[in-house]
Amino acid sequence: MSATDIQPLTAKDLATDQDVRWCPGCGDYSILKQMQSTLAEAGIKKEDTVFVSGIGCSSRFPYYMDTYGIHSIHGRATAIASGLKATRPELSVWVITGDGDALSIGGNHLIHALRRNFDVNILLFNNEIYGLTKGQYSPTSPRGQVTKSTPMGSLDHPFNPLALALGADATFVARSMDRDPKHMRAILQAADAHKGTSLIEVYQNCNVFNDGAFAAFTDKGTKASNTLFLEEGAPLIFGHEEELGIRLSGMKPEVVALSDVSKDDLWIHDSRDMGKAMLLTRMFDDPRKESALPRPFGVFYREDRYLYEEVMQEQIDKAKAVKGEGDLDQLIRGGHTWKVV
Amino acid sequence: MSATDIQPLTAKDLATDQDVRWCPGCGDYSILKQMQSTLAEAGIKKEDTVFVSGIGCSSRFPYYMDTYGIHSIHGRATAIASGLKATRPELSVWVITGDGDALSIGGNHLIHALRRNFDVNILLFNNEIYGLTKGQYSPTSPRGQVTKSTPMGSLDHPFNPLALALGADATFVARSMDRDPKHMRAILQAADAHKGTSLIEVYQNCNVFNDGAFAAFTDKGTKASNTLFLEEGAPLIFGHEEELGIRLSGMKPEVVALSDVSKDDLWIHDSRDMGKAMLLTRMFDDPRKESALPRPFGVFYREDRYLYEEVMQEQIDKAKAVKGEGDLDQLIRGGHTWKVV
Amino acid sequence: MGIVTEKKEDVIILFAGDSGDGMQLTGSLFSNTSAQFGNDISTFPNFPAEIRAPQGTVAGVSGFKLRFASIDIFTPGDEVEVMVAMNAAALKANIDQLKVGGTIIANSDGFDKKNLRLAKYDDESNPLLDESLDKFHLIEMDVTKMTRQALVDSGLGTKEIDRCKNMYVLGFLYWMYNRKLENTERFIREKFAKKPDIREANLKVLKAGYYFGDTNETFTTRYEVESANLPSGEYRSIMGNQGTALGLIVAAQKAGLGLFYGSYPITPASDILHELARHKEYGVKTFQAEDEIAAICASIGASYGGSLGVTASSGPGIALKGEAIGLAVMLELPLLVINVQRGGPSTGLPTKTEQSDLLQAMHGRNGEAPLVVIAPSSPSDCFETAIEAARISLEHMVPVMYLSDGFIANGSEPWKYPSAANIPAIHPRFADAKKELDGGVYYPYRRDENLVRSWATPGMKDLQHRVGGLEKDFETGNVSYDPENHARMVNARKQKVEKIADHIPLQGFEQGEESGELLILGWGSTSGAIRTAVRELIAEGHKVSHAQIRYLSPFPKNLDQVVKRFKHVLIPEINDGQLIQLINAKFDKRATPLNKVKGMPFTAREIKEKANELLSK
Amino acid sequence: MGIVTEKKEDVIILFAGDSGDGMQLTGSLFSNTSAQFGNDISTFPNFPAEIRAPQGTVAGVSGFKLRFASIDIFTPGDEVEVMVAMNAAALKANIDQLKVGGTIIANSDGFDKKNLRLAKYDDESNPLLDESLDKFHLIEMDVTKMTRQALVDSGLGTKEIDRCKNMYVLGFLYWMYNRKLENTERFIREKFAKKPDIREANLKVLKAGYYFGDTNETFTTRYEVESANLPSGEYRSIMGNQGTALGLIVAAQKAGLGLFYGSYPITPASDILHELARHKEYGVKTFQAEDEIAAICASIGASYGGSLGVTASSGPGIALKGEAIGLAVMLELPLLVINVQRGGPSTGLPTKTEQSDLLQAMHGRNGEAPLVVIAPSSPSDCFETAIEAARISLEHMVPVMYLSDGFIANGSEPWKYPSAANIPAIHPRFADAKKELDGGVYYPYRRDENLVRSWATPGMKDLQHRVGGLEKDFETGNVSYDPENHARMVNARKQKVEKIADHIPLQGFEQGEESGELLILGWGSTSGAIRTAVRELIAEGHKVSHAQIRYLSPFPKNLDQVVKRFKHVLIPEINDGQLIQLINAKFDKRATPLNKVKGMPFTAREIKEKANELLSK
Ligand SMILES: Cc1ncc(C[n+]2csc(CCOP(=O)(O)OP(=O)(O)O)c2C)c(N)n1
Ligand SMILES: Cc1ncc(C[n+]2csc(CCOP(=O)(O)OP(=O)(O)O)c2C)c(N)n1
Ligand code: SF4
Ligand code: SF4
Ligand SMILES: [Mg+2]
Ligand SMILES: [Mg+2]
Repeated sequence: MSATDIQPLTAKDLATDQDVRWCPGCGDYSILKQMQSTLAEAGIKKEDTVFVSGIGCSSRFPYYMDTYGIHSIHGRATAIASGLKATRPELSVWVITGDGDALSIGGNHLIHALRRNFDVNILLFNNEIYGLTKGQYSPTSPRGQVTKSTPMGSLDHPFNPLALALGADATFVARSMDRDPKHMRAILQAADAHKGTSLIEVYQNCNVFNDGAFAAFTDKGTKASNTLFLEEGAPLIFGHEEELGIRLSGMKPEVVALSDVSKDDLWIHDSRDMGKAMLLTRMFDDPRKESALPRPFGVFYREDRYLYEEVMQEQIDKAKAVKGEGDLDQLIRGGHTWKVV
Repeated sequence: MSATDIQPLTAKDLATDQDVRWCPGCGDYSILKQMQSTLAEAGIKKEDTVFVSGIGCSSRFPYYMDTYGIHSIHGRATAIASGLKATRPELSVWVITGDGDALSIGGNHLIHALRRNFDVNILLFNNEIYGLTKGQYSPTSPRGQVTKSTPMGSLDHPFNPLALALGADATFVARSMDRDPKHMRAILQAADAHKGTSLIEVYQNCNVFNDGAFAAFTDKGTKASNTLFLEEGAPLIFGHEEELGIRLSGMKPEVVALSDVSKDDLWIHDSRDMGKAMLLTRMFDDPRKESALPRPFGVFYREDRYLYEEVMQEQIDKAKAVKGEGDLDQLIRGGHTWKVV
Repeated sequence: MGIVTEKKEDVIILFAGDSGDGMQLTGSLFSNTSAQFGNDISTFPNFPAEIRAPQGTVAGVSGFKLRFASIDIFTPGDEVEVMVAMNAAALKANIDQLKVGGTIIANSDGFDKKNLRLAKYDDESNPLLDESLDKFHLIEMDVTKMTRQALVDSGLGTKEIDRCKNMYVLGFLYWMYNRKLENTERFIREKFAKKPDIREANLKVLKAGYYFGDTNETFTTRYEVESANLPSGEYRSIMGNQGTALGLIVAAQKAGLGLFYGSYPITPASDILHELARHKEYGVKTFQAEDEIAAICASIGASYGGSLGVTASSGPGIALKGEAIGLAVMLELPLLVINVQRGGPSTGLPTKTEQSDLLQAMHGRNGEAPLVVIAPSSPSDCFETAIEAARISLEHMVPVMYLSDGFIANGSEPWKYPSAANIPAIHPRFADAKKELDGGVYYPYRRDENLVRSWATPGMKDLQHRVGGLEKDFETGNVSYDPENHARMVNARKQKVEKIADHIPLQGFEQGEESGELLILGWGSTSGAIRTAVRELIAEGHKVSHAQIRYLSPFPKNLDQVVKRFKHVLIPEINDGQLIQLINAKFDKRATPLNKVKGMPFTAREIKEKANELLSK
Repeated sequence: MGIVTEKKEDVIILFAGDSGDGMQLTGSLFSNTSAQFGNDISTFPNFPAEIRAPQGTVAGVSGFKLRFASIDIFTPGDEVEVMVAMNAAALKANIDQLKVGGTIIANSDGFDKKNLRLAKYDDESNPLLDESLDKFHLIEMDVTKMTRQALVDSGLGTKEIDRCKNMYVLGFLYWMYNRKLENTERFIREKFAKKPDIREANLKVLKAGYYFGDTNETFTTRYEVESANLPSGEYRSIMGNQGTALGLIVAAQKAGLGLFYGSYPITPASDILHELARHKEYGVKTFQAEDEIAAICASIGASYGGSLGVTASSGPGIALKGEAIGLAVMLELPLLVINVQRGGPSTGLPTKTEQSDLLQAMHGRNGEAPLVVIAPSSPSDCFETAIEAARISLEHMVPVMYLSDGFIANGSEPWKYPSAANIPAIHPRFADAKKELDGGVYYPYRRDENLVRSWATPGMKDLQHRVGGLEKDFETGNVSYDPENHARMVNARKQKVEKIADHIPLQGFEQGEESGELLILGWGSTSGAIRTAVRELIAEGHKVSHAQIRYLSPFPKNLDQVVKRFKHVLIPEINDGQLIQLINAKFDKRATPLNKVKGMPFTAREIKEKANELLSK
């Protein structure tokens, strides 16, 4: 019971009257839940929050949040969010998208949004498949994946989404997973706190068309040895007994046993070091591979950069300061007029 | 005179009957010239060579090459080239594009082409402006650039094209400039030799709408101190008297005087080291800045990766090997039939 | 106590259950058996829009409508005679399709409290218990219980056991309609060859369902639907998207070309991609592009390279291709653009059918950019029409828009398939240096008597040339800003399309005389419903005819004459009136629209009613 | 020897030279002086498609056509009376526009060997020397030489000196037409305020040209074009794109909204972006997006946020927006889509004008997606029409397509501009929680008597709601796959657009009676040419009327009546016949087309000829 008479917002308050229409067991449920509780905790104003999505299973998300929302067209959510944020800087704007929506048809809008750096949070549900269209491979599907459209295996070398985001000069790049609610919430909070465009890649299980795509990272048995959870200022340590670490030899990360190497010699995570962040994104081995490096989760990179919507407004303020509030008659008259009598 | 009665191909043979319609003094002329002499030297077959372009001043290029050519629509040249190369692997396919054509409207097709790795050469004429439409800023224009569409200066944080290309898992990434014919030809040869998609960014002067954008790198007086020409296996050295070098301290490149530092301690260029390549792309300082790092030119990165058109054909061969050459009647009949008498 | 066997001409069964209940499979197995037996059949699946809407809810119901008859039929029909309802939601979602006196076969286990609640039956009243179903013939059976009993000692887990439920229902229906089990048994043996226990379980339950009919006293009548007298020959059953895919492969081979299919997945067009990807041994290259624009552009690149370039999409995906289609019009290259239409506008109703993209096909790009528009009228017609589209595109160097829709794309029918040898060859208009070169110069835009330019592909010596989207000189193809040349080229592109009318059949009639009271003029997937309606109208003595337009641009040369000869012209469309705009703009005859925009095909009755209204005028 | 002064009613001058010769500036300076003096004027620039085509070549010629008169005029006119040719190419490119007996002012220096070769005069024969120009009045002057002489001791380099050449010509023409120099002198002083030497040079050369006429014996006649009796008031000269930009700013302010303009550069639409970007003090936010799709989507986002969202493009850029326009139709949000039409199809003729995107505007997206289409008819009309488009979009929650074209976009005319106070306010249909909430629930798709839904924007408490591209429930706006609901929504979207006909003026007449022999029915930029033709036809005693359609969707309610009352209806279009398809499809009256697809506007003569042909029937 809070002292004030305003009830604190609960996750439930953020749900809508619509039945959630994802397949039973879909990873999307957990992400929705974490979002609702994170925003409730943050005590947002519903009416000042907008969820914009494209098309895909993941993009149904806005229907389940009792905020403002647009379930737009395939791949364009980032573009729509840009126009919204440019004109309504005070709103909290979230983009919900999938690996197909964001990286296939929406790839161009994504990279441009990242470089422009509006203060928008982008959640990329990566299930390495086209779910809504019933299972074709996506730009993140590993090569050779057998799907409806690739009965003999996919040919494409997949994107490394976070490497692409850094290449596009993103100012906040992170990764989380549907199966780790606590971590998800922490990352959502960090993204929300970041001033600028945040890209969060969420590993999400599509249990109908691509079940277990991330099992190596999410299953109890294998998680500890295949994942590396990044913590600011802390050394890169992983393993069931936290017995392993990552050391940088020149520019190559290597796994070392803490039995032989002291923690002080390990790679210390600094999310403001672009060079290191680039190397982290390249820790992208297939976990089944011998001596695969663990897959990093957490905030890879963050950078402070001016917000597009702010400098846009500044030019307007400056123009007004210099020329004065626009006067319509002056506008219509223009420079050169004459009288006819 | 060659012994055989076939005359060796000359640059002239590659010209068409069309007047070249670029502005007098445009950097495009030199690029055209280098292309013609490089291909003539290589002794290509005109009929087996195709130039595909989008829209822009640069994209007029195909009209001036007496090969097959498509002057297509804005931003789509890479997509068109993909379909052409997928079906005609034996052809030599070149894409000609601009900073707007490739990175603005065509950004998505570019990054997907790079990851798929068809054996296509992409020449990106970067003049940091939209030339054909008479001078609006482009995705590579530096922030604050005053253009027709940005009288108070552009707001956008520009792309770093080569960083983006690496982020998209390109297998060949290089930079050259219109004002250095020798270097241009060398890079064109290297790109042509590379099996896979080559991206060459060419700094090209638009003397009408963005004159001098690259003067710091191309002018006699400043070139030596602002540019760094990469040579495989050689230390990174630059300066008027080659008196300066680049050393890596951890992951930070720093300028050192060869008077104090021996060449052996310098960064040795290895175009197969992705980590180093990423750092090279980030040597992107404004040359007017105090203690700016020099801008690298040459081949930043190369990697051997399977060609999309090859694995595509392999699946077809395999299917034929397993199921035998397709028989139309069998196809039409399908699995399950019955007789009506 | 004896069992009566009653003859029937025409039966419509609807299999309805949860997405997980395997109703699609059950339906197609019954279809195959009936087809094999010699019935004419027509089927129509109806999936939920969500991948897997919540189990037990109405949104999650998946249905398969099967019509089989001893007469020939052209649609899945209107009112359902027998409905299988595996749970309460299935009943609720479909009950109003069932005709009065129709039979409901209900899986009582699917009507427990939980299912009733999920199906949102108010205060959980159970329709099986109250009087709400009195006007129907209700057959209840606890399929789950009986399936489990049948498999007690199968050693399978309940989950696997319950997956056999649909076989029990199928078996029972086979009994009810006097069908043999062989066909289905063969299928089961093949499908589960590697899983003997599953195989045996399914076979056992199938039989159990059949014997249930035999042994259970309560069923006193069985039905018999004799074989239809279809024209004799070899048959198979085919779905529209499948027919389109096969047609494309055949067309490419008949033209001696490679087939390149550039596409981006979208419902309901995706299945064409899936089908083509399975036939690589025919040299088919399928390319899943990053978006629809890349897909069509890649196909244009392939066409420039000398392949048959094809791209396909639906709904919003086609809207995205407008600019590139314009380029293809300008380049005058062969290109097939397949539009499997769905409910619009925007994302609209992805899994529902509609014919609302006709005017977009005609005008959906900038400038004067005429192309060929052609539409298949049934699942099997997709095969022929796809070949025809390719022929026109390759022989006339022009992009062709092919307008299928969700109804025929997913529907199926028996198909008396042709032999490959009887399909005529296609003759692409390839350039030949010997012929084409004039004083050593190649003129890529010189035209033959059909205004068709020649197709010079990379690798052809001395024919190097440049094409592009800017207006071109009438002969050299070089960029030209000359006013007269522009007018000339705009006209040439139009005339080229119009001249194709000399190379397509005149408009014929599906049924009826060449003149009369009423012409029902359709296009695309409305054919079956119109045909059924017209057959009945003629039988009732009306002077009614049916013409179905396959060639929408250009129109057959005689279409003007065709419409003139009737007092009334009725144009039924699954849209808000599009073909009728073209007809009214072009011909003096004023036609009457009949429009339906519900994401559903016409029923024959709807068309008949409107026809009678006009006839009584 | 005395100098005669001859009165003229109507003069057409064409300034033609190399892109570098400053003809555009020269032309507009003469225009301003004439306008200021009180003439009615109409101008039409004609640039080369290349940025800077090779100097001296025909492709590099830049022309500025100026018509000024003491009568009121509506077009830049047909035949040129005086042509300035700064070089051989300029002469060659434009000579056939010059009327017999017309005057050529040729810069002899531009006819040297090099220039003749570049202009591709065969065997370099010099037209100034041979007889080819005999039927014209040729005035030769070595402008270069005389300019250099005038500036010998200016201390400027030759390059700078030669840049003043155009002032010499201008000065001479001012003499020829009895114009004062003040205006131009003021302009020069302002422009070169910071460069005194350049300023003085220009002033000096301007005078030199003027005095040349005075002193040179050979010129015995001067001309005088008296001021036209335009309605009295304050005037300015305005170009179409400028008018559109100003209209948008005014509309946003009159609606009390921010203006968001999302666009991607393209010719000829870009100048609207450039103009708007210069007026940030009016709170205008311009966004140069990565492509046309992002541009319109950003504008949709801005509209959802409560701004006036506007996007613009031309040619292929509009084709790319089809899908997103469909979304806007579905969302029922305000949105302006501006199409400055150019020659098509595909990339077509970027710098030439055309009206060939009307049917794309009507049908260029998937599904049944009706919207409002509106077209300005002259440079100054762009201002009013832009405001009208915004009003409809904001008050009826519907996307509006605004069809301008290259001709009016770059053309200019004197404009008796209004005072802001006299422009009525616009009333957006904002939601109001007090009114909208029903039992605490907001129904975003409930409609008022005009079928308009309310506009709830983020920040409005208790009105949170979700919109999207899937079909929606008629009231709640939730996703609905219900067949009846779909039919209802398709109809509602159509009716909403049709009801707008109740809120727009009835179709009126520009000239002529409400009935008669011939109605010339135009839309958009053909207005001026039609008006001129009709004025003459009426003067010649014909029963001809002129109606210009601004509202193309929905049509004015009385349009049917308007066309009915004439024996003939002639529809001139700068396309292959598009409006006529809409008219013929909708009304029983059969109209006659007059089409021109040369990238050029109609001449009044072309329209008159066709009209006479019909009248003599
Ligand atoms: C323009 C357009 N093209 C294609 C589609 C079909 N489509 C809908 S969602 C989707 C991809 C879904 O994959 P993803 O973005 O990964 O989302 P997921 O369903 O996996 O969550 C596609 C191809 C569409 N709706 N619109
Ligand atoms: C679909 C489409 N959008 C926009 C344009 C207009 N346009 C033509 S070229 C161009 C950009 C040119 O810039 P760049 O690609 O850098 O080429 P450059 O002219 O600088 O060589 C634009 C916006 C077009 N032709 N088509
Ligand atoms: S298809 Fe996959 S991603 Fe989509 S809802 Fe089902 S499980 Fe989730
Ligand atoms: S505008 Fe610039 S890029 Fe284009 S041709 Fe002229 S100089 Fe070259
Ligand atoms: Mg996905
Ligand atoms: Mg450029």
